[in-house]
Amino acid sequence: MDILYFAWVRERIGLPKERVTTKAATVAELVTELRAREDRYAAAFADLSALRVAVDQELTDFDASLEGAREVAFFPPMTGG
Amino acid sequence: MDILYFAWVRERIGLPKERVTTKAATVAELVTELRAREDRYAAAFADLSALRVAVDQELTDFDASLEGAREVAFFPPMTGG
Amino acid sequence: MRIVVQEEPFDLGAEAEAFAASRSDMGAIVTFTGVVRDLSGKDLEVMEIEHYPGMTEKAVEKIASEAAQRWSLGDVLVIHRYGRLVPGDRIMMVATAAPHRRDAFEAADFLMDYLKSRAPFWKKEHTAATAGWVAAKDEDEDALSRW
Amino acid sequence: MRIVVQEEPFDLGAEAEAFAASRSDMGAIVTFTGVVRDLSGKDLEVMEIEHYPGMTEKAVEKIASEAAQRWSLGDVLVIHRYGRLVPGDRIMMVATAAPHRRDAFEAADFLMDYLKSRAPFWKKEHTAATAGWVAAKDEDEDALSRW
Repeated sequence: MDILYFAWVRERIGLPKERVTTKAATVAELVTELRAREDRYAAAFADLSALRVAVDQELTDFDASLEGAREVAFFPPMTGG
Repeated sequence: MDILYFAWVRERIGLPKERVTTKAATVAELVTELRAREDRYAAAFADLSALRVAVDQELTDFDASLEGAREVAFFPPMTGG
Repeated sequence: MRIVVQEEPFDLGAEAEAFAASRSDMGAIVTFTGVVRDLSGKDLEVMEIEHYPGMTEKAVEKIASEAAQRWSLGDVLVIHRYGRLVPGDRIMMVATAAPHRRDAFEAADFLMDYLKSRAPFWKKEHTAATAGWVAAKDEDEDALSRW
Repeated sequence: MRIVVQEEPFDLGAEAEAFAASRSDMGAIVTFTGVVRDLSGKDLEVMEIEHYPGMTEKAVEKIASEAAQRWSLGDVLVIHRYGRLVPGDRIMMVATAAPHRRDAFEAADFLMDYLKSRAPFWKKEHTAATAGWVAAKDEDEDALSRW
């Protein structure tokens, strides 16, 4: 599964994209795995209310299932327009 | 005093502008004078709710004073834009 | 603030570009353009627009000044044509520039509502067979109470 | 419906003109243009706009389709840039064409509210001394509840 990071999440973790192998069933479980990896991940995922998540390029929430997911992206609230 | 007519008021009365000498103190008094002139005036001024009036190029109402007025215009509700 | 009342066509693209270029310190620019169309479905050939020279310019300036007082605006443009137009012709445009988008949107919306009912223009529709003055709509008068 | 996500500048005048010309049967055309400006007053040098290629196009299309469902529209245009912009540069524009002006205004306003909070763009402000991500505003999220 590809994991993408944008804006300050990308900067804090230090990379825009990585491939992970996971058995996480939901986004929340994936976040728990990522947090446990290294301090920079723990820091990036410290406050989920400051984060948004997209699964296969569709905005969703942290309860979302990862079944069949190929791409998960984490980023701060969007500031388009 | 110049009196101007626009849109169907102009068409009904049959002229765009005329100069009148009047002692009318208000627009309403002027309308009474005009109505008494000829049928085409009576027809144009039959229903005041269908008309608007401007005195010296400022939209106003039929109670408005004509003191010092140089130009009075009668027309239907506007349809700009 | 620029107010133009003219018979000639205007160039929407050039006007929008020039308006936006004049104030690069404004974050939001809204334009509205009105186009002649056959609303009645009776084969409109000509839309004749009559106006009240002298009063028109004053009335439009008053409306634009009112908008500039109510909202934080950097600039306002109003162009309104008169004369004989055909379907597809652009009748008029307004443009607003503001630091914030809500001001730009609301001011443009306000300008349109007021130009519709408070600027001395009258429209007459000509088809091959008939000609008739467009009646003001109650909803256009009611729209003013939004502000 | 046309959606453009690009790094290059766009030509506001040409886009507005082409959009209006494509649908002469629409009575009302609204455009909104967003311009980079120094909101913070700290001498903005560069506004860097990051986006999520692939998702951006989908998200914008979804927003535009939603607008087309809610309002009676003849056409919708959305152009949004990414990359490094400087104050005065135009970031994005939307245009709506509709038979009636209220639809054109509301749809453009709706598009802006949703592009602001639901399209995957992020802004970073660079001054000579600092760089920082622009925080989303509560009021931008709250604006969605208007629709």
